[in-house]
Amino acid sequence: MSKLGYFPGCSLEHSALEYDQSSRYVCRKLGIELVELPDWSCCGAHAAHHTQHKLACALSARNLSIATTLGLGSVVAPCPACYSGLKFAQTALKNDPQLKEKFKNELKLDCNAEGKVFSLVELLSQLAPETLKAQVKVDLGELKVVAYYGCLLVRPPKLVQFDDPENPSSMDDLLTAAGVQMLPWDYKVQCCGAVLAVSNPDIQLKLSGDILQMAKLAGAEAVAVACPLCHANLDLRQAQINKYCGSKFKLPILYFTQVMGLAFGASPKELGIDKHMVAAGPLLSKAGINQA
Amino acid sequence: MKIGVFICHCGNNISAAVGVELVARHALRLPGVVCAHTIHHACSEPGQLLIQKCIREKGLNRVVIGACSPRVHEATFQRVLVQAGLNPYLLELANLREQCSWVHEDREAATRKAIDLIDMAVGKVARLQPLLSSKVDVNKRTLVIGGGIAGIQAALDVADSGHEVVLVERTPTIGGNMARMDKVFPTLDCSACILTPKMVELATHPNITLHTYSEVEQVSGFVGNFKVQIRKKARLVDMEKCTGCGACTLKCPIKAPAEFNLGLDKRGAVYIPFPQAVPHIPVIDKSICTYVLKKKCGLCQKICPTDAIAFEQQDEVLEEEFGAIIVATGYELMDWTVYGEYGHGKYKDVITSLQYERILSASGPTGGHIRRPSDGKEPEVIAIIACVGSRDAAHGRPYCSSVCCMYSAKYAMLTREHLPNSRVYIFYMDIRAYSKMYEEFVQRAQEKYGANYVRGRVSKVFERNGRLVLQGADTLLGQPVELEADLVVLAVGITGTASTIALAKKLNISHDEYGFLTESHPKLRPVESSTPGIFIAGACQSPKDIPLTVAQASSAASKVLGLISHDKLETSPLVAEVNIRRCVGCFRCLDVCPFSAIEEQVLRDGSKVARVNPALCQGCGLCSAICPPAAIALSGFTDDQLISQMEGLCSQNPV
Amino acid sequence: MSELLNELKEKVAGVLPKVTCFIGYGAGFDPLRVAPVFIRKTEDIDRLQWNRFCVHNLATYLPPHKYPPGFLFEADEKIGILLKGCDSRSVVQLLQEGIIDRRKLVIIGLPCWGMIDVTKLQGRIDINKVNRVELDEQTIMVFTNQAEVSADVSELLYDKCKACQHPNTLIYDEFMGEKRELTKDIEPFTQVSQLEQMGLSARAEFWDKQFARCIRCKACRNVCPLCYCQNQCLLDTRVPHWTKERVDAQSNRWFHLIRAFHLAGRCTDCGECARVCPMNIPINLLPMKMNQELFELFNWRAGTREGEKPPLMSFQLEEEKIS
Amino acid sequence: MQPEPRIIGFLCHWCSYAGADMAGTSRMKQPASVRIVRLPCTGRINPLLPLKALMDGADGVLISGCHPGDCHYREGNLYARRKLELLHRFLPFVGIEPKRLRYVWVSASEGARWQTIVEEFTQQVRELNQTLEGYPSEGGKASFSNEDNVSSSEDKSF
Repeated sequence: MSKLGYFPGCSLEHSALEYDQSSRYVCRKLGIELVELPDWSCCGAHAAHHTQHKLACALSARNLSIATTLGLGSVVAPCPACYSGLKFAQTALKNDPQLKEKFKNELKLDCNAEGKVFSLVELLSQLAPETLKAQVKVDLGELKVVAYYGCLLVRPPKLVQFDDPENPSSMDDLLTAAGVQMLPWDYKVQCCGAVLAVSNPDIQLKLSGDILQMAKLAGAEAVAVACPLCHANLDLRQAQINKYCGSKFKLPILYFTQVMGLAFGASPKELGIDKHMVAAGPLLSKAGINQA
Repeated sequence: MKIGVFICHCGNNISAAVGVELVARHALRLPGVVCAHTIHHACSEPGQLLIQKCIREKGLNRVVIGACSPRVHEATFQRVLVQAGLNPYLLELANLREQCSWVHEDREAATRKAIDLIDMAVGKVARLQPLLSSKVDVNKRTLVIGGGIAGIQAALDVADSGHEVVLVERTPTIGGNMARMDKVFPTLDCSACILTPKMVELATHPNITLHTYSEVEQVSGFVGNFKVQIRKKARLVDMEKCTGCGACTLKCPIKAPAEFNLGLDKRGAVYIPFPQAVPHIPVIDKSICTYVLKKKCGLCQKICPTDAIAFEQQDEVLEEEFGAIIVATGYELMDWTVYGEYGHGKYKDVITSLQYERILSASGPTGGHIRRPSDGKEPEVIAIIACVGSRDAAHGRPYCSSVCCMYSAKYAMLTREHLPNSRVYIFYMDIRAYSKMYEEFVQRAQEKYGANYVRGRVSKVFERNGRLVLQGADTLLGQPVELEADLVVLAVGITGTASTIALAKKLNISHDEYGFLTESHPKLRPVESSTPGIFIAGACQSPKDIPLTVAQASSAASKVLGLISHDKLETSPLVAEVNIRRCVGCFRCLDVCPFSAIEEQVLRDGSKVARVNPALCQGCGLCSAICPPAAIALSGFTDDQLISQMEGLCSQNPV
Repeated sequence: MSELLNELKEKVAGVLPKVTCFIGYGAGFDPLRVAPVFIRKTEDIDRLQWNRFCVHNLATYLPPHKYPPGFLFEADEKIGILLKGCDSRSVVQLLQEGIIDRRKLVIIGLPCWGMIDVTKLQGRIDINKVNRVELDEQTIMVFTNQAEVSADVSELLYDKCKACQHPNTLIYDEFMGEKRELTKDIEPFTQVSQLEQMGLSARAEFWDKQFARCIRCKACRNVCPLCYCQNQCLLDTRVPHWTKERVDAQSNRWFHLIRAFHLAGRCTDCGECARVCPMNIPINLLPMKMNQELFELFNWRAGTREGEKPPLMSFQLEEEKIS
Repeated sequence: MQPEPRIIGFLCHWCSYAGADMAGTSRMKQPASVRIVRLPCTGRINPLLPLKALMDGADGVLISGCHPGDCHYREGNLYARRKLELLHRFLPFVGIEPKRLRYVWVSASEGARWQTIVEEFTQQVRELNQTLEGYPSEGGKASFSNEDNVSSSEDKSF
């Protein structure tokens, strides 16, 4: 597990650069060597998924096959959509030897079906809490955070087979180990509206607004997320949400890796916290974190 | 050996595709065959008479009939043989219709096959032996397992006909789940009012012996002659001395969740499950009583006016014999806490349907006032979610629980009667109100009682500002809906019980993956189990409501009466038989027999051989397939008969 | 070897008061052969032998069904027996089948390094005129009046010994010597695999030729410790009429197939049937093939685990390896 | 033209025999190849029965019982499955083509399934007959009519 393939996906190269930065930081600290898959291609996102089963499989199979060629057993994808795509392809190939054979012969894709596809949350959950605790340098005990899992991290349960699909706790456990006060709440897996932000923004704004509202009610000062799209909907569009819902949220949305990074002693800048739309500055000051 | 072969035209059903005359001519050449005829309709009266005439005139001692499937007319033709004075088991049928003329178009090929089938039948019939049924005595006593409404009804029906019944109930009282209910659909009569008289009638019936707080430990024997061990668990209360005054239950300082009220309130370590319990005698919970555990307290003993507390009491095992057994072990609700979307059980005000029955009940923990468990307040908005653990393959419950639609409507009515200002919402998938007065009942709930029916599943229940929020979809409006409620009642699906499965193993009857007992035939033998003499009634067979349960219980009782009306039972002779001279006593047969029909028998020289109990043997033949020296043979399907049947085919030349 | 023999004699002297008879190996008709001995008196203990020729599976004398009472033993006799690892599998299987009573049995176990198949010397020397043998761990010297030959012991081992899986007695009351560790994994079914390299029809032809030579002496059956049906054997009866006494390739094949199926899941691969066959037909391969399949299907190896239910007498609703 | 192969079917009374009857009542046409021996249960099948059929010259043996879990006798077919799987794997070792033996599960309602199975298996056996591959006796043969097999007429003298 110390060395595995890393599939950043498109978001982590651009809009969610800070997720990439913080993920690499946390993994480095924990002794996990991430080998970025050379020449990785698009996971197909939900465009491929909605178009054709085989196409969606083939796109992800290509990335898995790169890992296999490099002799990397397992692959981690921080973005839940990428993770879902890879896991879906791997499961399809495992269950359908004919498809596997077809890919091998026609597309020259040779995927090792034995290795595991991890989401970053799942990967870090394999570590003993003591390993995490050993890295903690900064006390974040004052920080009250809710963990927001979104849809694809723990679902569909038959595919993912990780954590409770209705009331997950893995991210909470990770951040608790990092010393953060995690609050219980009921919107852990509620829909954020996802890409409806583009086609039907009113639906997304309502759904994301509900999530922020519940987080506020729970007493959260920040929301930890593990998905670039969730982050965009909750952070980038928070001003629009306020306008649409008539609310006044100023709730910082942080990647869970950023929160862990802070606990491990990284500066907010190193973790790209300054890149967010909702400023985390006041919160960090309150928690006593030097923002230099 | 004088074999007669009869080939049926079956109108032209067979002769259209098979050259029946050719087949008959061929049959005449076979060894042992003394006559071969074709008949237009072998099963008709002239056909039957012709066969009988041949048997008598030609002195036939074996008969082959090439006609339809033995599944259709084997019994008919067996009767023909009996009428002609032949043993009915000296008959072999060749299936020339269903498995030949109806499925083949090429006349030559069909005829060739028909000839083969006759060859095989003649080969086999030559080896058949006359078989006689044996007779066994029938014990007239009946055991009923389970004291819910099904068991009570069945026991009363059998006992009323003048036969002795023993009823065994696992819990300290009879009454079952029905005793928990408040009012019951579709007439909304009070459950206790119709059930408790029956409970009392049962307890006082001269033909019925009641063992509560007892379990069936071991069952052996067979139809007409079951031997059953019943464990009477120690109640620690002397049933002879106790007057049921209940003083002990008031004094007991220990508290535990009350099973009868499904944990909504507490009971003592010594308790009477509910006020109308039968027998109305307390029981001491040995797992929590401090006197039992540490020899401290003993308050109940001190207070008892009749000195009935008996800490020294021990379990007692009774051995009884019965002719028939009725299993009526009922159901339980599935464990709904697997539903994370409804909070895994963490919200106090998300309750099950049975818990709501107790809340509605005048004898329940709230005295019949609807108060929610968390803070005891009257709820304003009550939401009922149907099909929780029913029709849900994702949670391994694909079947319908068959009563939730109806009791959901009932809850709407009762709730509105109790709390006229309340609002009731029912989230449903479909409404299944199929029985007499049921659809009208649901209509009444909607029209007269203003129940709000929302078609759609609830995807999430969570707490917000101290109220429960239900999110879901109204699939008729095509919109997501959100409802704030004070109390959520889950119509939790019905499942078979683990204790029924354990009992099924003891009884050697089959059950399905959900713990429901399997009937012998889903349409034609609905109350017979897979083992003769054991019958099933009520919700242990499948989810069902009270009217159906009672009907099934009476049906099981009538089946029992049919059985015990005979003094002797005739058993099928198509059973396994041991040739004790050839048996070497390896007892592999005993190991594989699914019906425990094989036992050890010690011969005079001290050697042990197998013996088949013909009353238990069902004639599957597993034993004869595994016996190395072929000492055990299944009558009608012996090795020699099958070899001969195959050789009948393999050794003959095709035409 | 001689130390083990001395220890054996001591152990038997200790066991003999507890049993009425001890079954072991004694001298045979020449130095290359041993024969089973039944020791009932202390003075006979010196007749015991233990060397590299003790191939016989003595377990075959145990099933009371196999011999009528009084023929070998009375019904209630307690018996002592010397068992090699492979032979002890037969005893475990017999115990599993409930045919023998463990309480009436005292087992002396030992490690075995493999037995010498004297027929493998055939051609190099006349094995029926041997008058002296010199044997150490590695080499064997065999002498007749005219000739002498020396050979490597490891080459002369029985095929079953070369594929030995259980060098130490599996169940015993007393164990002599130090247990032998197997140094490497050995494929137990090599003999079967060799035959399977042939094509289907070649194999049919192979067996046709083999079975054509069978003279139906039934020595294979009589020596088998698990063929205990005695005179009730299916191969001897006409009711039901599964077989004929006629001796031809087809009937012989049928005869051996019936035996193979009767041993399915029970045969403990002791190889005695093939050893005693006067026509040298490798009949042990038929049950061995069954064993191979049963091992693959159900991880079953007869006589290696006490108390386990044999695969053909049990089932699972969902079979792991049968679709 | 080759004569139609002769296949012996061993069917349990409760499911598969009823399924074959159902194919008949639904007039589902099939090759006239299978001769059915009715048994109470596939559990009754001693592996020697199908083996003898093959040795005596049947072109194929088709065995069918209730689906696992549906046995009328609860578990007969589950024992049978193990025995038949072993037989199937054993056949090639003595030079008998294992494709001449097939065991299936057909319920009383699966007339159409029975029809398909008969068609498929007959075709499979026809193809084997063309190559004369894997006959139990030397040299193979086209039909067992001229076979001097184990069962001779002496069995028939009653």
